Parts: sequence; C-alpha cells; structure tokens
Amino acid sequence: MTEIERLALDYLPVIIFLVIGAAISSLFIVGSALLAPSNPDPEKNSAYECGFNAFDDARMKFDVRFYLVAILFIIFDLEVAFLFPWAVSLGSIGLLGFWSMIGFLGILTIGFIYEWRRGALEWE
Amino acid sequence: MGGFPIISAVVLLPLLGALIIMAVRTATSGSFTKEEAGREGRAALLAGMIISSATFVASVVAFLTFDIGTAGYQLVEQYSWYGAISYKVGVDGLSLPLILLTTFLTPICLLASWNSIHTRVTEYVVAFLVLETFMIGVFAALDIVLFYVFFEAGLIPMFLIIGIWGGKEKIYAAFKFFLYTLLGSLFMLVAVVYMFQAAGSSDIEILETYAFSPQAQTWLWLAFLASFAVKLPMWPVHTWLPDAHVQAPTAGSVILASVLLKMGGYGFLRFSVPMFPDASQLFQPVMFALAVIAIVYTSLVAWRQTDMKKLIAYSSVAHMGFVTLGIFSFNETGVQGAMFQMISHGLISGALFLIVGVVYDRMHTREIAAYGGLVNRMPVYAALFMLFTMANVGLPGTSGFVGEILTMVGGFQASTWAAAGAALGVIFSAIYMLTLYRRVVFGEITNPALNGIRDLNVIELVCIVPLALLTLLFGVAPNLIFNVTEGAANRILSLMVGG
Amino acid sequence: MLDYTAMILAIGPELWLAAAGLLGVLLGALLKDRFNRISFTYGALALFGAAALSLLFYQGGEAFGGLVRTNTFVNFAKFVSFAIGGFALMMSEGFLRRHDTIRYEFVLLTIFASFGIGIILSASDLMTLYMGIETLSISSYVLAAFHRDSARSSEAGLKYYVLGSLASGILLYGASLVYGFSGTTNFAGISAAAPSIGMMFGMVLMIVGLGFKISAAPMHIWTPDVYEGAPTPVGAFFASAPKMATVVVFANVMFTAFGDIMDQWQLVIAIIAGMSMLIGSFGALTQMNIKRLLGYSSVANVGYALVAVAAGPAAGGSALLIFMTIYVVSSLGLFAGVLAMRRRGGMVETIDELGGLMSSRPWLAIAWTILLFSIAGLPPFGGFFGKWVVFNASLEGGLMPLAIILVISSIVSFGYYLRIVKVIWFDEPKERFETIDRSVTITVLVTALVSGILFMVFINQLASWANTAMLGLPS
Amino acid sequence: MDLGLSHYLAVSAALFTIGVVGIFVNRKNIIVILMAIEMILLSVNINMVAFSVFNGDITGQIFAMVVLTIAAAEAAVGLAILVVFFRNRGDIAVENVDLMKG
Amino acid sequence: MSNLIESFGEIAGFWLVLGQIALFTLVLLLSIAFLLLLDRKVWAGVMMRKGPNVVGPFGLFQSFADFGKFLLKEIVIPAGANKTVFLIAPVLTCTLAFVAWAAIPVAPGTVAGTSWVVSDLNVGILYLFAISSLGVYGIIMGGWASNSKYPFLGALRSAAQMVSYEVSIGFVLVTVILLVGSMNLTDIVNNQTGGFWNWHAFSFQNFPLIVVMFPMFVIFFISALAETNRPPFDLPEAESELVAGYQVEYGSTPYLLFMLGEYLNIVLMCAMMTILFLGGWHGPIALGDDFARDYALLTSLSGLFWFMLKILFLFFMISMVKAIVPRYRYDQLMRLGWKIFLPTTLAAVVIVAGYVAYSGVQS
Repeated sequence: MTEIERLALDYLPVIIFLVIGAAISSLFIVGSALLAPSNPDPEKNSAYECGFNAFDDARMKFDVRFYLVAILFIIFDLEVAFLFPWAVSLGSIGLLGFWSMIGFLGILTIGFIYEWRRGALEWE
Repeated sequence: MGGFPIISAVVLLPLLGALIIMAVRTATSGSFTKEEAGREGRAALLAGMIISSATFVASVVAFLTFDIGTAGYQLVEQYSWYGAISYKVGVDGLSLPLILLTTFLTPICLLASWNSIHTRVTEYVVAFLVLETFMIGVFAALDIVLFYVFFEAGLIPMFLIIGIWGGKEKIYAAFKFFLYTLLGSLFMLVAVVYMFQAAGSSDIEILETYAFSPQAQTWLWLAFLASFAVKLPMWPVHTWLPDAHVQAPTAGSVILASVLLKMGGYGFLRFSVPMFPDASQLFQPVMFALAVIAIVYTSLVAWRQTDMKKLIAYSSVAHMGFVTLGIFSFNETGVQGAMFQMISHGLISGALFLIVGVVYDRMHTREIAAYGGLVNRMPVYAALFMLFTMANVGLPGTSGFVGEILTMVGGFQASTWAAAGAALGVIFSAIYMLTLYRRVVFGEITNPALNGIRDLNVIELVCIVPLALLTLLFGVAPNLIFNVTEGAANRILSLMVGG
Repeated sequence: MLDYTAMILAIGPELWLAAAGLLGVLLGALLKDRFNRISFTYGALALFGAAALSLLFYQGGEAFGGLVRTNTFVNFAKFVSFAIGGFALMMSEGFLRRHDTIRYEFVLLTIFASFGIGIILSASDLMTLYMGIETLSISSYVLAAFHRDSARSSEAGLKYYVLGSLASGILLYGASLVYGFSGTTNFAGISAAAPSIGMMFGMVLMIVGLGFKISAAPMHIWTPDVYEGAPTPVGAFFASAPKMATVVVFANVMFTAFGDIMDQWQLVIAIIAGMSMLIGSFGALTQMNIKRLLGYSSVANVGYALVAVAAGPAAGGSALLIFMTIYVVSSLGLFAGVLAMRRRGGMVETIDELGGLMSSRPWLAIAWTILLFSIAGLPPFGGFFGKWVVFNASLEGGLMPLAIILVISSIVSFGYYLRIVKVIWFDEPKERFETIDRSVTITVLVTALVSGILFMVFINQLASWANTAMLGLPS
Repeated sequence: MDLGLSHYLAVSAALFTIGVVGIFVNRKNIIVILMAIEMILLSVNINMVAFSVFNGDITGQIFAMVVLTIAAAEAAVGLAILVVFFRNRGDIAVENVDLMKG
Repeated sequence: MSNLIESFGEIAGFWLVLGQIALFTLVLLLSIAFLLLLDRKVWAGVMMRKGPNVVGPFGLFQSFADFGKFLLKEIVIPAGANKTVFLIAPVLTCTLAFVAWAAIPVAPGTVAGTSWVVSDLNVGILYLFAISSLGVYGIIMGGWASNSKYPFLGALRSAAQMVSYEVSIGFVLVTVILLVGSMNLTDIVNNQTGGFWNWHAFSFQNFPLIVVMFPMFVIFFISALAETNRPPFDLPEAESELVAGYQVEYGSTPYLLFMLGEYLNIVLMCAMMTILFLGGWHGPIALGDDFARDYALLTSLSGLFWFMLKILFLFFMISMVKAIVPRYRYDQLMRLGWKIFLPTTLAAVVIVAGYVAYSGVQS
C-alpha cells in the first residue's frame, strides 16, 4: 500500500459513515411520510406569520451587518487555516517561523483594530 | 565653428520672445474690458514686431558672417541630443536665403495684422513667433530628425492661426491643412527612421554621402515625396492649399505662401536629390509630368476662380511647379533657377496676398466681382498691384522673370516637352493675372460701396513697399542671390553625381 | 534566518509602503476623521519616499529564496510608478473634498495599490506575481467604486471587478499550467525548463490574463467604462502608476520567464499590439466623454508599448521604458486637466463643454494642448520621442507590419486629439470656468512641462537611464 | 481504474470552461457571475494540487493556499461592491449594468 | 482503516469498519435518547419540577415515545417553500452531526499508541472543524427554504452567531495544537497522560500555561454553547422574538432531525472538550505504562468509561447553564464573540506560541 492509498483509505470510513448517516436521516423522513396522515389544506400550508397572512416575499433585504460579519468571518477563518499547519510544525520551523506568523497576526490585528474603531462590530 | 551660436540665436530668439510675451501677459492680465484688451493686443503686436525685427537683424548678422565662397555648411553648431541624434544647425547657400526670407517677412506679417486682427491678439503674436522659430529651424536643421521635428512642429501654430483667426470655414480648412500635411510627413518619418537605422546616423552631412541601395532609394524617395509633395504642393495633393489660403488671415496666407511652401522645395533639394540620386533620376519623368500638370492645370483652374485669394493660391501651385521643374532638371541652371524662384515667389506671392488683404480689410469680401475701378480711388494701390501682377506673370525686370526663365531653360536642357508645357503655363498665368488685374483695378466703379474706399495707409505701405523694392532689385540684379546659391547648387549636383 | 540586508535591498520600497499603509490604518483607526485631512500629505510622502527608496536600492537584489528578485529594469519602473502615483494622490484631495468624499481610506487604498505595484515589479515567481496583482487589483476595484453613492462609480467598480477577477482567474489558470509543465513557479526555473505544449498553453493564458490587466485589446472592454465611471482622480491613478507597472511587468514576465522562447510568443503579442492600436484609436474617434476617450487612448498606447515588448528585450526594452515614462506623465497631466475644469459646480466631462478654455484659462489650455500633442506624438514635444523609440524598436525587431499599424493608428489618433484642441482653441467661450485647486493646476503645468518640453530636450538623459536600467535584466 | 494526472486536468479544465462560459452566457444575476469566478479559481486549485502531487513538489499546494486566501479576499470585496451597486440601482440583473456605453 | 485491512484482510477489515460504524450510530442514537431526558430532568430539577415521569420508570422511555409521536405526525411543507431544500436541510444537519463522530477516538486501543476510532485521521481537528463549520448550511438552507419571515431572520442570526464563535473556537484549537504539535486526536489525548494535572485544561507540565489554557477551556465551553445554539445563546429560536427561529415551519421528522442534529452536536462538543482539554480517556490518576501493557483490554474499557463519564459531566454542565443563565441579547452575544473572545484567544495563541517556540516543547 502506498502512502497516498493509505491516506485515502483513512477517509473511506468517513464516506461510509456519511452514507449511513444520510440513510438514517432520510429513513426518518420516509418513515414519517409513509406512516403519518397527509391531508394538506391552504391554511395549513401558508407560512407562519403570527396569525396574519403573509404580505410579501420573505426573502427580503436584510441588515448589512450580517454581511459584515460574514466577511469578518472569512478573514479570520482563513487566518485560522493558516495557523493550523503553522502550529503543527512550530517545533521544526523555529523562531523564524514564529516571528513570521507574529508579523502576519500583527497585520491582521491592525485590520481588526481598524474594524473595531470604524464600528463594524457594533450592534447598537 | 566656435564663437557666438548665431544660428541658434536666430532660431530661438522668436520662441524666447513668445514666452516673454506670454509671461508678461499672465502677470498683467485680469482686466477684461474691451479697451484694455485692445491696448494689450497693440502692445503685444509691437513687442512681436520688435522681437522679429531683432531676429531679422540677427539673421543679417549671420549672413554677414557667412562666407559666400564656401560651398559646404557653415556656422555649424552641434550638441549631442539623443544617442546618435544631435542638435545640429548650420546654413549653406540654399538655406540662408530662405532664412532671411522668413525673418524678413515675419515682422511684415505682424505689421500687416495691425489693423486686421482684433481678437486674442496676444495669442496671435505668440503663435506667429513660435511659427517663426519652427520655420527657421526647418531651414537651419542639419540633422534629419531635428529637421523633422521642426517640420512637423510648424503645423501646430499654423493650425491655430488658421483655426482661430481664419474666415468662415476656418475649422475645416485648418483640419484639412493639418491632416494632409501630417499624413504626408508620417511617410517621411518612416523613411527617416529607416535611414537612421541603415546609416546609423541622422546627420545630414553623413547621410548625403551614404549610398543607399537603389531599391531602398526608390522607397525612401517616394516617402519623402509624399511629404514634400503635399507641402510644396504638387498636383494632385494641392487641394488643401486653396482652402487654407482662403480661410487663413492675411498674414497667415503670406507666411503660408512665402515660407511654408518653400519647405517642400527645400526638402527636395536637401534630401531627395542629393541622398537618393538614382531614384531621383528614375522619377525625373514623373516629376516633370507632375510639374507640367501643376503648371498648366492649376493655371487653368486659377483662371476660373471668382475669389481673389483662391486665384492667387492656385497661381502659387503653378509657380511651385516651376520650382519642381527646375529642381529635377539636374543642371546648374535649373537648380539655381529653382532656388531663385523660391525666393522670388516668396516675395511676390506674399505681396499679392497682402494686396488682397488690403481691400479685404476695407470691403470684407474677396469676390472679384465685387470690385472694379479701384484705380480711380486707390492709385498707389493700383500701381503696386500692377508691379506684382507683372512680377507674377514673369515680366522681365522683376524677379519673377528670372526664376521662371531659368527653370525653363534648365528644364529645356533636360526635357523639351516639359519646358514647352511650362511655357504654356506662363502664357496661362499671364491670362489669369491680367484678367484679375483688369477686373479689379480697371473699369468704372460699379459697386457703390467702393466709392468711399481709401488708398493705402502708412502701415500698408511700409509692408508692401519693401517687397516691391526687393522684387525689382532681384529682377535687375539676380546675381545677388545667385552668388549665394551657386556654391550650394553645385554641391548638390556634385553629390548627386558622386553619390 | 532571513538575510535582512538582502531583503531590504530587494524590496525596500515595498516594505516601506507596507509599513506606511499599516501605520496609516492604525492612524485612521485612532484619529478617525481627523486623519482625513492630513492623510493626503501622508500618502504622498509615503509614495515619494518609496520612489526615493527605489532609487536608493536601484541595483536591487534577491530575497525570500528567489520569490522576489529586483534589478534596475524593474526599479526604474518602480521609481516612475511611485513618483507618479504620489502626484496622482496629491491632486486628488481637492476633488474628493468638493464631492464630500474625502476619506483617508482613499489614501490607504492608493498606498496598498502601490504596494501591489511594487510587488509585481519585484516578482520573480508566479506566486509573488499573483499576490501582487491581486493586491493591486483588489485595491483598484474598491477605488473605482469609491464614490459609493454614485451609480456610475459603483457600476464601474462592479464591471472592473467582474472582468478583473476573470482576468486573474485566467492568468492563474495559465500559471498553474506553466507550473505543472515546467515543475517550478520560479521565473528562472521556467525559463530553464524545456518548452512543452502545455507550457505554451499556459503562457498564452497568462498573456491573456495580463493583457486584461494592462487593458490590451481585445481584453480592453472594461477600460472605457472604468475610466468614465470611476472618480476622476482614480482614473488618473489608473492611467498612470499601475499602467506603467503592469506594462513593465508584462514585459518582465515575457523577457525573464519566457525569454528563451520568444519566437513562440512574439506573434501573439504582436497581434495583441496591433489590435490594441487599431481598436484603441478607432474607438476613441467617436467618444464624446473625455475620460472615456482617454480610456480608449490608453488602449492604443498600451498597443504601442506592446510593440516594444514584441520587439524583444534587446530591441524594445529601453524603448518600452522610455515610451511608458513619457506616456504616463502625459496621461496623468491629461487627467489632471479634466480635474481642473469645473463649471457651475460640476465637473466638465464632455468634450463640447471645453469650448473657450483658451480665453478663460490660457495657461491651462496651452498646457493641455502640449499634453495632447505630446501624447499624440507630434514634434516638438516629448511624446514624439516616445513614439520614435517604439517605432525604431519595431523596425529593429523586424516587425514591419506593426510599424505600419503604428503609423496608421497615430494618424487616426490625431483625429481625436485634434478634435479636443479644436474645441479648446476655436470654439466660442461659454461660461467661465470655476477656479480650481492650485495642486491640480500645478500638476497640469508640470506634466506638460515635463512630458512636452523636458523629455524633448533631455531625452538623451532619459534614454541613458533607460538603457542603464536595461542592463539589469538577466539575459 | 488508474487515476492519472490527465483526469485531474480534465476535471479542472471542465470547471474552468464552465466558469468562463458562466460569466459570458449568464444574463440574469451577478451573483452567478461571482460564483463562476470562484469556480475558475477552484479549477486552478485542482490543477495546482494535482500537479503538486504528481510532480512531487510542495509548491503547488502552497500556491493553492495562497489562491484560496486571495480568492476569499476577492470575493469579499466583490460582494461589497455588489452591495453598493445594489443600493444605488436596486437591482442586480446583468442587463441593467448599462449606465455606460460606447 | 488501513491498519484493519492489513491485519484482517480486505473483506474482514471492511466488515469490521462497517460494524464499528453501526455500533457508533446505535450507541449515539440511544445515548441521545437518554441525554435528552437528562436535559429535561435537570431543567425540571432546577425548577423544582419532576419532569417527564409517565412513560416508563422515572420517564425513562419518554424519548422513545416522543420519537413515535414525531414519526406519526404529518409533514407540512409551506406552500411557498422550496420543497427539496426544505427537506434536505434537516437531513444535512443530522448527517453532518453523525459524520463528525468518525474522527472521535473514544478509548485507547489494545496496542499502545492506537485508539478506538472509526478513522484515525492525521488531521482530526481540522476534520472536526470543517464538519462543524458545515453545520451552518443546514440552518441557512432551512431558514431560506421555508420562505417565511421568522425562519429567514432566525437563520441569518443563527448563521452570524455560529460563524462568530467559530473563529474563537478555531483559535482555541490552535493553542492546543501548539502544545501537541499534531492534529491527530489520538496524539492529543496521549499528550495528556499522567494524571489530571497534565490535562490541557491545567497544563502542569508547562506550568505557567495554566493561566492561558484554563481560560481557553472556558472560552471553548462557552463558544460551544453558542455554536450549538444552546441557551443562553439560543437567540435564533428565541420564542419571544422569532417564535422558533429557523425551525418555525418544521414539524414531524424533519423537526426531529434538526433536534437530533443539535443534540448530536452538543455531545460532539462535549467529546471535543474532553479530548482537547480533559485528557480524553485518561483517568484522573495515571496507572502507569506497565498497567496499560499488562491489562490492555481493561485499560481500554476503563478508558471508555472515563471518556463517557467526562462527556456526561460536560453535558450536565451544559444543561445546568440552560437552566440557570438568562438569555443574552443579540448585541451582547456578538460583542462577547468579537470583542472579548476573539482578542483574548488571539492573544492566547501568541502567548502559547511564544512559549512553545522559546521553550522547545514541540521538539
């Protein structure tokens, strides 16, 4: 077995697990669909709106801050993605590796400070 | 060599003056009442005249230091500019008269504008001075790139002069002038680059002795032809000229006819003939044909004109045909004649445009039909007009005669037919010029508006009389010019044979 | 450990810019809106400092294990880009103040864009190249959309973004193929690798991607829109600093990474150059908006520059530097001219509105005219020599058809430049123009002086600098 | 079945083509364009990693990391510009991006 | 899996893996049933109620009854909803919650250095991190597909909240990886042998680090609450504002799947905390290598016991939090995540990394 094959084989159980998990989940729904009664009517199928009829499409404009959070998340999540391999190999890359990453984090921190001061993190 | 850079001084003096005028105007401007603007314009014109007169004086000084007996380039100044290209100026028997012509005419043009230009006078003066620098530069340049730079640069001020101070169709005329000339000279640029790469130098003296292969010569010659033919102008690329002349202000027409057209002839003599002798020989019949067509055809066209300026413009085309004829006869008589004709035509056509300008300033029309019987009201005017009409026709005793007869003699030695055609042109020119003169000057006054017309005033006299004197002087004593041009003409011909 | 001396020698200016940018972010965060006013001086100082540093470390060096390698060729371009970027920044302040959008972010984005410029110029590896391009591009997208309340500005930003990202993608795909088939991302390694079909394919894709960035036809479609829609100072910046840098980088990539297989790419670049010249000049003919016209004109001018690239390093290298230097100076001046002209509280953007400029602002009109004629390549202005060297290069490189197209395109270009000159000088004066900031006027005059006169008189000096710079290029 | 380099390249090329075509034939929504761009970058990453593995050279994987990061930054900026555009025009249909023409 | 195939051949190895997975699934489902009951009992206990006590002794079979009830309910799909996405969302949530368990080592193997795990991935932490990130999709899809205002808002809020805290979790994970020098979960657990003081939460072998690591454990715990939308961070389903968040339109088994997924995630978080900070299967007192070698099977079983005990303890803590702590406001929640946790964890990463780099712990 080559290294790559061994590596790939490690993920086979994951895939099997995925299939089984999906099968069980779907089975629940199928079971319910078979066993439970089904007699829909328009009132029952209308969207819940505290007793009122829905007056427009629900997929409306939303606050831009959600979007800001998403962007911040992307940035920091990527940062974490860079931190993982660095953390694993810190022992072998030594002080140069350490200070390089500190520089990287420092730059990100400056960005973070900027966001903070500009109020990107405020939710009144 | 060494000593005071007199040629550079002549070239740059007008430009310097233009900058000073511009700077003074910026420093003092701020008021926009009509009177103040008028006063400012007068001052600018005066300053312009002083500067251009100083330039003329400087060029005379240059002429006095010039050694007539030497054939080569004199008063040469050379500074390294860009790689193998250098700023090299100097004069020989061919260029010096043309420089003198330019410096002589510029103050006259500015003076002639005293009463006819009323708007944006300062800019006008500046444009003229800048134009003068470029014109002198074209004749003085001894580096082909430098020549090209001046050659092209002259377009800009002329473009503005026609476009701003011209007549009704000025913008059309300005564009036509600019694009025609530009298109032609871009071909020259290609040739210049090729020559530069082939010879490794852009020095005219070196290029004169560099032997291009016959094949290359043909193409290069054609490229130069494209530029000079437009400039000269030769049939059939002359059509920009009538428009430009008619639309330009009087002084613009004068400069255009007297100096700018000469650049074409100068270019043939400076580049085409000595550098590409084989090609020149090859194309001699073509050039003769074109020259004769220009002479005959445009003479006929001139005859049909109802606009005075247009008529004179076509007559210029015809007369430049003589220059072509003389140049491509490849003998001393013809070439000298061509050189002489250039100077002579510069004086005569300039004067004719001034003369038309005189009545235009009074009547604001150039229609021949609107005039008639001017002799009754303007005797001095009529006399001067007569003189230049005769000179243009080529009456002996005027400079026009000398130029035409020599070019025809030269042409005759090369080709009988060409000379015969040219002779035909002389007859036509007599017809249309005399017709013009008759219709404008003689007869009874039919147009009541002419009743109050006044004769020449002092300014106009000061403008025209020197030209008349020179025309007569050169007509009587052509050797004054031949002595100067002889060496250069022989040198060019020897280069052609030896090259 | 890192060799710090080598690092500073190699990318001193970029380090300086990065530090200045980050410090700017911090200052912005701490001082908030108080930083707005002084930020432009700050930014200009940062850029001029970077320009000075690129002269100080002119010889260049190598750092980060060969990821960056600088030499005189790129340092020349760095100097010009940074210096001209500084001028572009200086003259932006007034415009933004009048539009009430004066924000220090503008300065910071410009600094970061310039940082990107420095990185691409220093790059000697596909990875560095991509990072630099993206730093530049992403900053540029935002700059283009900087007027966020203007529909045109945001549309310009969006268009620039979509097409720019597409270009990055194509470039990157090409880079991945080049990497795969040559086995390395280092320019020197790529140059040494045996050419293969896959590598050629990657190279062509890279050319297409880079062509987008320098707005060479037919990848130019974004240019007119962005130039028109983006705030004018942004347009001025785009047309000057990044233009210089990207074109030189284009040449640098071709010369160093693919230098040995010039016969393979020469034709491609020649075709692109020809198309750019023709499409740019003919496209500009019918434009009514000055900025749009300048956009098309930049396409044509990139075409001229690519002629020099196609001629190869020996024939066209210094020609490229000379041409681009003269061009970006003129280009900045023309944009400054657009910035300088205001009337009734709004910017003058269509050509017809320029009527009467001559009578109300003679110096500005003269300077503009000089710039227009210079960029058109008419003697006696500096632009003439720009065209001259390129033309020379095309003949030396044996590219006769390109030389002919160059002449044709030049003739056509006179048509539209003259049209502007005509309006400025001949048309009747309309209302007077409003007074404008001193910095803008000075920029117009200085650029006209430099591009029109100084480059003419002292062309030899510029040429010798460019020739010296060429010596740094690895042969 | 042996998985060779060519299989990866084929997939990547297909993705790349879909991305490019997606940008040009899409007439409806700019978001789709953004996704197409992401797809192009993804195809690049497949290429990079495949080459990296088959050439036994780590550079490609590092490059892929770099691409990922920059792609995220690019997407963030793109979305921001799109939001600004939407606020100005109230619409993100492709055919409405037409203020400037000529 | 490779080791199983090498030891038992391809066919047997494959069936062994399958059996393992089936066992995991079964045990998980059963545990959830009782943990659900525990949750309710704890809550009831704090409120001095009895909680479910009808079905079976002490209500032990309550969850099974609930299951039956869900199964027999009609699946109502709102008229405006996107049907496919509407149904895929819960399936996705639940599937992902299951799959994450593939990398969790629950007990030491009988061979030293191995562990009882479905797949001993060398990047186990990364895998868990990735899978738990994907959880957002289920919620966003569910909220969006419902085409109803409350679910939509709830989904947005939920997504924002989850991603906010995921960043802190990421940084916390990095601190642990720094200490271990590996992303393999078995390695991480084995790094904490030798008594409870060596657990990462206390980190006595790197003594000063307790100042950092214990707070990290706390932050992880709190972030885990936010990540799984548990009280006090259950804003997405805040009854008073959003009725039930993204689940408003769900009923019957789709709802059940959401809930199942949620609880699976909670238990997963407990397991992660156990592995990362509380020594995994190691007991509080080390029994020494000799014992492990001599009584391999016993060690293994006791490991399983400790592991489950720790999970149970953590789950109990989470239940208590639900019962005791009042719900946060949304702005407080975001502030906590971005302005407190993020800088703190970032600083922690720098400190731990500095410690590791200068003391040479990893090498």
